[in-house]
Amino acid sequence: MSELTLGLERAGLQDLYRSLCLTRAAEERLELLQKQGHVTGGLYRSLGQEAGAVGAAYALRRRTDGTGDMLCHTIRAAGALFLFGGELIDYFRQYMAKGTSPTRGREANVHWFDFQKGFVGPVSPLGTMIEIMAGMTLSFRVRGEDRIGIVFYGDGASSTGAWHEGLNFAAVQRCPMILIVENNQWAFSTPTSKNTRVSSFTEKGPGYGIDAEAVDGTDVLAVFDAVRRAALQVRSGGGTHMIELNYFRRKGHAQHDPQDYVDPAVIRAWEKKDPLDLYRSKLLHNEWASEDELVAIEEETFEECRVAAEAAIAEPYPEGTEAVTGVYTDVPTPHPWTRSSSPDPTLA
Amino acid sequence: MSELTLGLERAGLQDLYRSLCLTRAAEERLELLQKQGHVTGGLYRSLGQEAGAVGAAYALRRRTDGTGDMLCHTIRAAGALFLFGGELIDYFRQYMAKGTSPTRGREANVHWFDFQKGFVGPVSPLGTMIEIMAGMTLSFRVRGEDRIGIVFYGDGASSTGAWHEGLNFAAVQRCPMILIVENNQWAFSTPTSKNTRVSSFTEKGPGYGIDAEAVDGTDVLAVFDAVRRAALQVRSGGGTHMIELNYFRRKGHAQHDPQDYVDPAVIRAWEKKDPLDLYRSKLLHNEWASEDELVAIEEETFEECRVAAEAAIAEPYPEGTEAVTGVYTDVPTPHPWTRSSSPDPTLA
Amino acid sequence: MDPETPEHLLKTKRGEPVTMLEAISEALFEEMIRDESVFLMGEDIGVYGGAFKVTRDFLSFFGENRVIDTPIAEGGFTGAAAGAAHMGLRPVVEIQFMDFISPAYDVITNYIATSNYRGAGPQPLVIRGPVGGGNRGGPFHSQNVEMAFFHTPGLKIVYPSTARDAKGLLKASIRDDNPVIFEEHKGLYRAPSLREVLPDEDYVVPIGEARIVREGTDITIVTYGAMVHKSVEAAQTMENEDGVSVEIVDLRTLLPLDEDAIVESVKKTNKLLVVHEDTRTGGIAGEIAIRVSEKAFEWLDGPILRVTAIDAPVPYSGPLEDYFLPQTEDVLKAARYLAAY
Amino acid sequence: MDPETPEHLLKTKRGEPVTMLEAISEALFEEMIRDESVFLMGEDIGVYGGAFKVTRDFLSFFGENRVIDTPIAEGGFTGAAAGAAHMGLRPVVEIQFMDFISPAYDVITNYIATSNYRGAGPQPLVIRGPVGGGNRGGPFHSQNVEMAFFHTPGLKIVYPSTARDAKGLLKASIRDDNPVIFEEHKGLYRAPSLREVLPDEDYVVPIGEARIVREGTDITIVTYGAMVHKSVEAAQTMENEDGVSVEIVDLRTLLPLDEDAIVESVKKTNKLLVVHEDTRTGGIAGEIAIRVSEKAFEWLDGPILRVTAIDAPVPYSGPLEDYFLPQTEDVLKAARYLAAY
Ligand SMILES: Cc1ncc(C[n+]2csc(CCOP(=O)(O)OP(=O)(O)O)c2C)c(N)n1
Ligand SMILES: Cc1ncc(C[n+]2csc(CCOP(=O)(O)OP(=O)(O)O)c2C)c(N)n1
Ligand SMILES: [Mg+2]
Ligand SMILES: [Mg+2]
Repeated sequence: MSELTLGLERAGLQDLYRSLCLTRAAEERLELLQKQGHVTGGLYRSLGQEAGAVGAAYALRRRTDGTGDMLCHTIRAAGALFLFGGELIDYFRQYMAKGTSPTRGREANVHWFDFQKGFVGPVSPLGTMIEIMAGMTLSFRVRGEDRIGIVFYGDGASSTGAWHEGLNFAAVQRCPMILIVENNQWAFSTPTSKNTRVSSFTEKGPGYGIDAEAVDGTDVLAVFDAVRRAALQVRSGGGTHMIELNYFRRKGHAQHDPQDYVDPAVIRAWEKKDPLDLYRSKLLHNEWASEDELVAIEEETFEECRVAAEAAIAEPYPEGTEAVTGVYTDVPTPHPWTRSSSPDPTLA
Repeated sequence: MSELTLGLERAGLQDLYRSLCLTRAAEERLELLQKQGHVTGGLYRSLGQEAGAVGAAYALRRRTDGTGDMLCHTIRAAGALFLFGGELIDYFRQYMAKGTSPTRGREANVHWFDFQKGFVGPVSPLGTMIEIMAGMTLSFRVRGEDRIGIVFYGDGASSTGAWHEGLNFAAVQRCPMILIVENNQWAFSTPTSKNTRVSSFTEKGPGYGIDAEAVDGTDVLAVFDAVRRAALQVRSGGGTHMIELNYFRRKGHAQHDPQDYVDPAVIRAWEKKDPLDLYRSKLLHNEWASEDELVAIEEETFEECRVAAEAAIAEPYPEGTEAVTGVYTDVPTPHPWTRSSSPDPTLA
Repeated sequence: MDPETPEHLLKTKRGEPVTMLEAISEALFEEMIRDESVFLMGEDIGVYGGAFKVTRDFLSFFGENRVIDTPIAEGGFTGAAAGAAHMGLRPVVEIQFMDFISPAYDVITNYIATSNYRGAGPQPLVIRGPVGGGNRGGPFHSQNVEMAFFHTPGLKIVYPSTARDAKGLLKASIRDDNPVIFEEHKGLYRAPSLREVLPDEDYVVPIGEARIVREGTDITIVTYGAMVHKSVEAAQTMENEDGVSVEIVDLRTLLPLDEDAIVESVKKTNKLLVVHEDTRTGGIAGEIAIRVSEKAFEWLDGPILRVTAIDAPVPYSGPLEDYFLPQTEDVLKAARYLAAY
Repeated sequence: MDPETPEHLLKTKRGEPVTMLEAISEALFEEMIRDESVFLMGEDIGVYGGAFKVTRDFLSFFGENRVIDTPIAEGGFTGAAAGAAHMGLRPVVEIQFMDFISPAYDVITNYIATSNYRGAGPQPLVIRGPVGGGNRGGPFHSQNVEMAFFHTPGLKIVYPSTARDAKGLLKASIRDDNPVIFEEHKGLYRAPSLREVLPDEDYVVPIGEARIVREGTDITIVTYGAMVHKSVEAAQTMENEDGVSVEIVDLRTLLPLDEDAIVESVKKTNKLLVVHEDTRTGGIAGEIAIRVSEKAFEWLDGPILRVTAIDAPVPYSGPLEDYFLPQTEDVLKAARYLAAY
């Protein structure tokens, strides 16, 4: 096969479309599951932002033996998970808090991990994961491994001290790390202008002495290209890098947020910049895929999600007593004596 | 009298020299006191940096009735304290941990406060005071007062999350605040290059959407002028501002640090940029002061320090039992029952 | 023309019952009316009215200078609150979920708590927000934060269990010249059983005074927050089924601790069970135990016991969280053990 | 050619006595030799060798990749340590003064402590640094930090009182797969009375095991860190002047607490005094008290008492700090009261 654009062949170009479709299908499936009462806790959409995670993840070295690049996603970057080998069913298990989920029901939604496959789930406190990824990539640098790390965060997270301390540490230590700023123009109900006075996050790059560029986050090929170029530079010792993705959060912060603080006209305008639609047209227009191929991808990803979700539904929740395991690697956590059959606390 | 330069008359120009001399004399007196065993805890010098604090403080509205500008100094900005009405004797009392000191012996060195006079002592954790000053100046903005605040911090403090969170908050909220970066090229034994990759802190301004400029921190008039202009802008609603002072820490981090990690040649080179010497020559050269006037100032400030220090020496340390007062404004802290005459803990 | 008071903030005026959440909103609203220096800061508290809608419609009523949407910087805006408090304002800071108070740990413990002692003057500010488990929030939306601050002299910590107390204690906190951490259990926010008609007057509930929820003679349960209600359930069962009389002390304020109320109750019942939702090791039960040991050892007719969450992060999945949290039957079992001792 | 081991790190090899500080340096050095994945991060630990010179000459020996001078960002570099630990390194982080651990409170309690539980795997890292008062360091250079972390499941906390324990416990901490907070009392660092000849072999002192400093029959003192030595002084006086036999338990590890050792001692002496340098309310004495109450109530012949610092920030001036800190005569008075009870 031959390269069509950006080093990608037909299969690769269609892979990207598959990933976009899978992301959207998985989230739409989740909404259905939530209506049916299968989802524990909040539900978050990446509608309109799918191309960011997909394009970026696709540009990295994805391996499953713990020797590839590392990626830390966010709630709006679920697509990256699947590209890094995260199983669809695990995605649903996580949202359903099943005992079979990667975190055995201890943690929510996309907060899961597979260091062999190379992905790192975030914790909730914003900013932290930049510190973590700085350390992961520091280890690559000091050991002379040619691996890199990429960490996603929203625009709002940039206000945190952790964001600053982590990014500055990485910059000074020349950690092979790329920070992706998912600038979707909102942090919950707060517009970006109330989190920062800059109009583009690229203005923050020079303050850390690192390169920064902005990309249209609805254009999966543009994202892929930008991250690919940055990865090349970072991998060859170029130090830390920042890429801002520009797009819009087309749903509320979470399912429970009607987003009535956003002008509906603006949302409608952004619907025209739907990353799936845009890329679909491009694939057809350039004849990188046929209508049939695309329909097949759409149907397959829909079906994969349906099947995975059904399977996850059938699985058990964890046993309550599981709650005590694994706090330490060695020290056991006691069960409450009031749950034991013994009436005596001293025997617990 | 008539203006000679930068809106300053002869008296003002000599005032600046007096402040420089006072700063240096006070610190040299401290060194003497320490050798004599009168100083509790560490001793810090601002040698070579005196013009930063003096020039900046002189450009502000200094009042003693709680309606003026606010200033938060650092250990290397003691000169600002005196200009803001801080008493020389209190400075010595603080270092000697006397019961008569402004903090009644609870806190060290320049960590003291007078909100009426408009100065705020720092706490040790670096970065914090930007958050505090952001809030102080926020209160000016929301109440429509035309006061401003100025906060000093070293180059190393810029790595802290508090620095970022405080500065970003101020920038977004358009707090009338000026951040002075005391870039003395070292943070303890760590060169600036290990705290940040930028060569000038002014590169950080745009990342916060604020104006930033750099000034020769050994030139008291240049500092005065820069802060005066910035203050004008900030006071009239221009938002937050950053000024970097460039100079060199010519002594160790504290008295106990022999600074053997610094090339002696570099220190010697900076001795030629002594802010007192430079300004003294300028005063004479421009005939803003006569040699006799300057000698008088030098002798007076030396003598003031001697007298204040002597007085402070004679004063008592606090009573140990004082340690329990003032933790809360209302709830009393109990004395240890083991110090009471009662043998019974239940009676304590 | 002044804007009109939003309807939903007039329930007490109209003699209608309010939830704990509404009681908190009323307290904030009335204090902001009473005292111009009171203002609010926090994430999404403006247009959105806060993640739990505690400050719904406050922005349009009070304007942008008194209801400030902040960047996501708990340390930064809590520190800014401290600075504003120095300048005569009385800030009330909302932490969206109290779990996210941790980035402000430094400024709270080192700056704010020590301010008066260091001679920098009082810090009249309140840091409030939702705490507690049972909502399937997982490790970062379910924490109780009292023990992060209980060991810091200079702070006060308040944790109400009823709508009435929440309103009265929040008012007291706002008027207090010391920094107050104010914990609101999100499981109680809208609990229908907690709806009550509040006095239509400006009342405060004093900080530092525990409340005897029910009197009893056989055993004392010291507790607070959501566990008050589980303890009452257990006590009722004990009364009905065992004929045992349980006294329940609701601490309401954790710091300073109302040692007198605890000791007095223990001297009456001679048995003490501490119940807290927070995890076990290093929980407040320890401090209560040693205070009672110091002051009422001779009165104890049995071990001081505790019912608490297990020593783990708060797990997400229902069965795990239910096992993690102390339940009514745990209280019952421990209280029965102690009563029979 | 490999650089030579610096002279001052060979004292034990040469059979010379070492201070606690030297013992700590030796532990770090030997662990870095033993295991390539061990590396150091912190402020001024490189050329300067650390504020207290614990890592003097390490940089020239191990190079820049294993001795990393960090920006002033305790949260950032502690978080980075966590990330490096995920990737198979074993970071030892120095906090210049442990008071400055507070900016890392968020990442330690929320990320590091919960990592294994959340399924992100173990976090083999050590966070170490100087703590404690008596040095006229004032409120921000004198704190004990154990109670900031004692309530966080997933962490271990170690606090040695002798050179031998410091070396053995630090080695154990570095080899532990769980995150360890390691507190070094700066008043003990160079105390001549603590100099001792250490075994010239690779020994570890296991985490979680208390040490009986002296056996006794009449009263138990549970303590740790600098207070071990004040307690021993008081015990000696009691023995000489009162004929009272005091058993002293040095906890060494605070989390997990060696409950068995405490309970066993109390069952023997029937009296318990807890002595800690940290402030009173919310100090570790509470947890110890309730554990003993739970497990050995029937054995207690007197109230559990405590001798601690007062509830205040650490004041700067000599007389204030001396009054603030628990002193030998305080231990003596409390122990005598208890012995006579
Ligand atoms: C330290 C911290 N404070 C508050 C929160 C609550 N919170 C969760 S997501 C969010 C908004 C995040 O906005 P942004 O970073 O722009 O990400 P987006 O949701 O837009 O993708 C907030 C405030 C948090 N997770 N962490
Ligand atoms: C959060 C925090 N970490 C560490 C320290 C210890 N410390 C005190 S001063 C200092 C160096 C400060 O350097 P810089 O900000 O450049 O100020 P300078 O001393 O050069 O004026 C350090 C690391 C501290 N005070 N606060
Ligand atoms: Mg966003
Ligand atoms: Mg500096």
